[in-house]
Amino acid sequence: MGSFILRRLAYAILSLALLSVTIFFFVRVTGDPAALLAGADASAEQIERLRQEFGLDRSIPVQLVSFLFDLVRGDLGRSLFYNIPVSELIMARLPATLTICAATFALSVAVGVPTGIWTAINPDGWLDRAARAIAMFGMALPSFWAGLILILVFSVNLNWLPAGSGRGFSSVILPAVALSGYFIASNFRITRSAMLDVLNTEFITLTRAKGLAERRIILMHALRSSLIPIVTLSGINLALLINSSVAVETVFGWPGIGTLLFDSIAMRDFPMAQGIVVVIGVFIILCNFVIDVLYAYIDPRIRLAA
Amino acid sequence: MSTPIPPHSAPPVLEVEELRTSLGSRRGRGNVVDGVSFSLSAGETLGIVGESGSGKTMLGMSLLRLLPRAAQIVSGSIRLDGRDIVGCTVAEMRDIRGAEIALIPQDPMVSLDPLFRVGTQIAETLRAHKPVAAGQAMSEAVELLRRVNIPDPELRAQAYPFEMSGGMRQRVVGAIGIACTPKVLIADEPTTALDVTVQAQYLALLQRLQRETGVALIVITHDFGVVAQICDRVAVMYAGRIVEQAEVGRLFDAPAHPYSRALIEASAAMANEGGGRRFPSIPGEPPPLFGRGEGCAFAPRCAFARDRCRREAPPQTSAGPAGHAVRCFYPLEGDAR
Amino acid sequence: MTTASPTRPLLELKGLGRHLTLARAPFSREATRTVSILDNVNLAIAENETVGLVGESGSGKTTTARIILRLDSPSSGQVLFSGEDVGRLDGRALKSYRRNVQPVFQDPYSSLNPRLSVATIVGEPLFVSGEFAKAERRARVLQALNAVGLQADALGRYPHEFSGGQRQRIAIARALTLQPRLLILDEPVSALDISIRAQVMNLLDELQQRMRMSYLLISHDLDLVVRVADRVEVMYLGTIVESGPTRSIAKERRHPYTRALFDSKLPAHPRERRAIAPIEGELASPLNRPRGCPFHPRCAMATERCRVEAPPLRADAAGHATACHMVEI
Amino acid sequence: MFQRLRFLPKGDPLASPHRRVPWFSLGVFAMLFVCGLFPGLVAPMDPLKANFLALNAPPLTTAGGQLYLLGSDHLGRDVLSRIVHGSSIALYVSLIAVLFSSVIGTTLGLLAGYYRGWVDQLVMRVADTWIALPTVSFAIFLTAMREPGATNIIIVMILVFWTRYARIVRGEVLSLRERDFVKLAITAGASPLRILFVHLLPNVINSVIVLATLLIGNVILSEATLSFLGLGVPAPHPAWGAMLADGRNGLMSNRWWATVFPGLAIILVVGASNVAGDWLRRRLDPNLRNL
Repeated sequence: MGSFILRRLAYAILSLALLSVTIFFFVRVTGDPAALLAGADASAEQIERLRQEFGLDRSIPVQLVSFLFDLVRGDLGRSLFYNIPVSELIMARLPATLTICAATFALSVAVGVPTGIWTAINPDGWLDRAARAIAMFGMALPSFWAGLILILVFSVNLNWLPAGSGRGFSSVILPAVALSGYFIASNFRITRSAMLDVLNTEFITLTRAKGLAERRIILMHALRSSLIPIVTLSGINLALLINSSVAVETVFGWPGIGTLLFDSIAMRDFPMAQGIVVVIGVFIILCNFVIDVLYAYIDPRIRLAA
Repeated sequence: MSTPIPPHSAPPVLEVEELRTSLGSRRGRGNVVDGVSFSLSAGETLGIVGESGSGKTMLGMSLLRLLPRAAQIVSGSIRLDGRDIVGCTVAEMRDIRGAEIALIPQDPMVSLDPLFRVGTQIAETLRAHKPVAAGQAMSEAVELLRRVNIPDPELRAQAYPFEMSGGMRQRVVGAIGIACTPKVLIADEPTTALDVTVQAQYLALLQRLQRETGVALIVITHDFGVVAQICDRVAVMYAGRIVEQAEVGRLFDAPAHPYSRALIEASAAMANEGGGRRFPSIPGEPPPLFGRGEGCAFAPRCAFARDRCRREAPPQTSAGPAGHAVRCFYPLEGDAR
Repeated sequence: MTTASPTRPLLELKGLGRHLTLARAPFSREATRTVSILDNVNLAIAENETVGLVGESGSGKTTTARIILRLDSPSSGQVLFSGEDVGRLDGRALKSYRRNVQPVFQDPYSSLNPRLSVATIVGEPLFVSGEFAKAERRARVLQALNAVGLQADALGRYPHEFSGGQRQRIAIARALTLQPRLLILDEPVSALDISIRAQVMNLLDELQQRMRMSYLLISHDLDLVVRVADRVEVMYLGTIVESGPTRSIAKERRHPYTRALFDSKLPAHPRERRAIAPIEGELASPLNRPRGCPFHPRCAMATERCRVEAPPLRADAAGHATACHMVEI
Repeated sequence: MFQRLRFLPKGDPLASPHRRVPWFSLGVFAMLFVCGLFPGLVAPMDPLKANFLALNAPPLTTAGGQLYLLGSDHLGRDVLSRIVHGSSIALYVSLIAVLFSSVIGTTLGLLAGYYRGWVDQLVMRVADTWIALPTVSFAIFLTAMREPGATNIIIVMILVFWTRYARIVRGEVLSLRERDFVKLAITAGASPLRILFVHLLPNVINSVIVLATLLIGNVILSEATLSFLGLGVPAPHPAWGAMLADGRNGLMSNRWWATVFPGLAIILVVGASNVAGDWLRRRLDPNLRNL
């Protein structure tokens, strides 16, 4: 088990390195970092000064090493607009984003997984048909549009829930619901199909031939095998969750890193945009590492055979 | 070696009558098991032989009432100790499976849950049918592993399936089969997944377990060698029907159905070291499930078929000594060789 | 049956060995291990001869076939075809080797590309060789299909329209198109039903007589090999433990493993039913290959010597060879 | 992460006993193509022409002799015509992104699966990193360095989505190359090129088609998100996401049509892509893993 986790950790670090290098070259291929740092209406002189100040006149390998070194120390540079370290800004905004992401995740698992299990046991019943139709709709639903419609119905017309942030739990509800449409549908579909797959395997036939109680067959044997694809999809969906949260945060004026990223464009605050993208990448890679550890926990073949 | 029990000397534990199982698909509906009848006494071994698509596996799953969703029993009865289990509720069936009728599945490599320890998978069978504590069930599981010749059973009970060889997994599945000392044990293709030298070991183990428990054994196989080695009686299946059933020696000596005879000749020739170069073979291919015609399903491949065979399906008739029955209008007589 | 000709054999394996180095997984505490899959395998096939290779899983029979077909390369030893080292062939010489040696594999479902028509599948060796015009390719494909009992209407159809037995016929037709001199038959009938098995074996026999091909028949089925082959090679854990004319092997069964194989045979008739005296122990795998004689942990006759020293394969005057310390030559 | 492919279910997620052709979804696709290629023929009015006599007209209003079927926006532009013209950009972005990513991803997946070894390691390590990139955040980052426009989202989509193809194709090739027909092709003397393109490609192409169909919806959704954030094609050219954003202010005073209808257009097209993809998967490739 130890060696498996160490190996996955090494892969995660490799992915992080690759990601940083990608971003580094992205910036240098698409534009002039000095010009970006100086802002839109800087003079050629200012740009040249910045180039020296930030060491952008050094050779590319040297710049890469110092870029990576800064990242390892957690130094993401200074925001041009706020003039404080980007990392401080991000740390201040991160909890808000994590709150709605966590709420969305909880909601999508709590609704999607049980529905998937139930419909896999009773395929082609009315609930199955209804759930599949709704899931098709959910998979196509743009979350920012769902957010607008929720505001229209529940804030503007019914006046039940706040359309903005800052009112504790009640203000989390609408953004989380708007975000979770897709993820509930996605969790439902993967659970249903994974369960159907497992229920067709021969080892489930043997559990039935042994005369085990249906509860035990479903919840112990079938669900445990199905957890692996469910967890896998959660990892892939993470990127989608972050995508959607940027737009949903702006709809609800939610003070997370999504709005921060959005604002950084309007303010031409290049270091901030870069810092946020790096943090998002790190977050996703870390989550995927956690998923790897979960695999090892669920499946002895991964735990012991590695 | 098991002592051959003459048919019907003891009251049968299992009586199957006119069992019919149909399977539906996009292309239509067909009977995968078509009017099958047989009975089986305690300690007796019945071989069900057939080629792929003959319905032998579906027959086994019908007896356990573990059919895939698209298939269902449409008529007939399965009486276990006199009680018709075709009419049993889902909950009643759950109590019967594993405890009274048990299964040893075909492929031990995929029949154990990869995520659970082997000991747990045996113990849970015991706990499903008997009021035993977890610890007690585990030590009984270890005992069962010892009975199926697994070395170091205490250690092996803690192993996961992927840590065991195919032969060992086959024995674990066997241990699950006999865990609750069932009345009927269905072994589906017990040897196909095994290497030659291990096959013989495993058949010997099955026979020993049968002797110890007095279980009635149904062996589903395509291999006449398995039949010759361990069965008391044989039923030959073709296209969902039992075309012939007889005491094992009788079937090998005087097969009455042209299909059984051709099959026995073909497999005997394979096993015969001398003999000419040519193997006796059966022309053509088995019929598809959907769109089987009116008459005898074997007629298109049969050297002896006449017009009547193509028009109507032959009923089951007696072919000599007690227990030898055949579905053929023109049964063969005399020695197979 | 033909007897092996005294002249140079068509195909010869000389001291063939194949080792695998199991890469150590990063961060794993296990040491790197070398696993021996084949160890000093010698074998010869004469013109128009059928040699049977029998063994259980892990015996290395499939690896041997892969090396002959140049799908794998040996760690030591050579494959000689008409006296030429197959491992060194390239260009035209390799092409000509490929057309002379063709395989038929076990699984008729995996042998045929489901997306290609029968005409393309059977015609591929001809097409790839680049030496035949379209009309001639078609004629040869038809000829090969007829030889295996299929008609011209099969040409435009796809594999899924055929049954297992018919697919195996198509696979054989494909192997025949270039008129090879040697067919490597890797479990050619084990996936088929009994009634179809006989059909395919009869077809192979007929083709051999007509086209004067040599066969290497690889199978776990002792009965089949003994029935069909002129010579038999018995393999266990990567080595040949017994080798010789079929008749002599079937009669004498000198090696304890050969004997065990014969003793494990299931009876052809219930009257031959016997108390099976199965050999003890688990089937070993190449991963935990025992030292000394590979068979000693399961052998009733094993002595101290068998545990330390691997017995060499020693032949008697009639060409019947055995690798066992306990067998007097 | 690529090893995980084998953990995903093989089954058909929404298997249904009926294999009806989804005419409705295919019809929506056809509409998308017709509208996207010839918006001028379909749209009743000029999408850019403001009409100050018909500001914020509710659906079914007639003004100046013209019927505003789906109402008009805050500049009096016809919502229906803008939706029709907005399909051009959706179609353009999704076709280009899907085409390039499928060609790149399929080729790299074929090579990685067939040659394995370091080629495989290289391709899959890079794919592992890039598959985890959130497209929208990365496109925003790109916009911070370049001018806003559809090209940004296309670049990011290709960078991210080729990995999907590469992973699926590689996984299939890994199992296909163990099939006997590949060995037979080698023993017939076939070149690697022939094996890759005659034997392997036809066996993975169905999965590629299914994935492409499913991804069209995904690309359209991402494009809409970006244009909603104001980072898509510049105004006044109509894009569905931007129309939604424009309609936001009206929403507070209950002028819902300028927001609701473009949203429905997105749902319709993305939903059609999902339904058609599922249907194709069922028809072409019941074993395609659920990605």
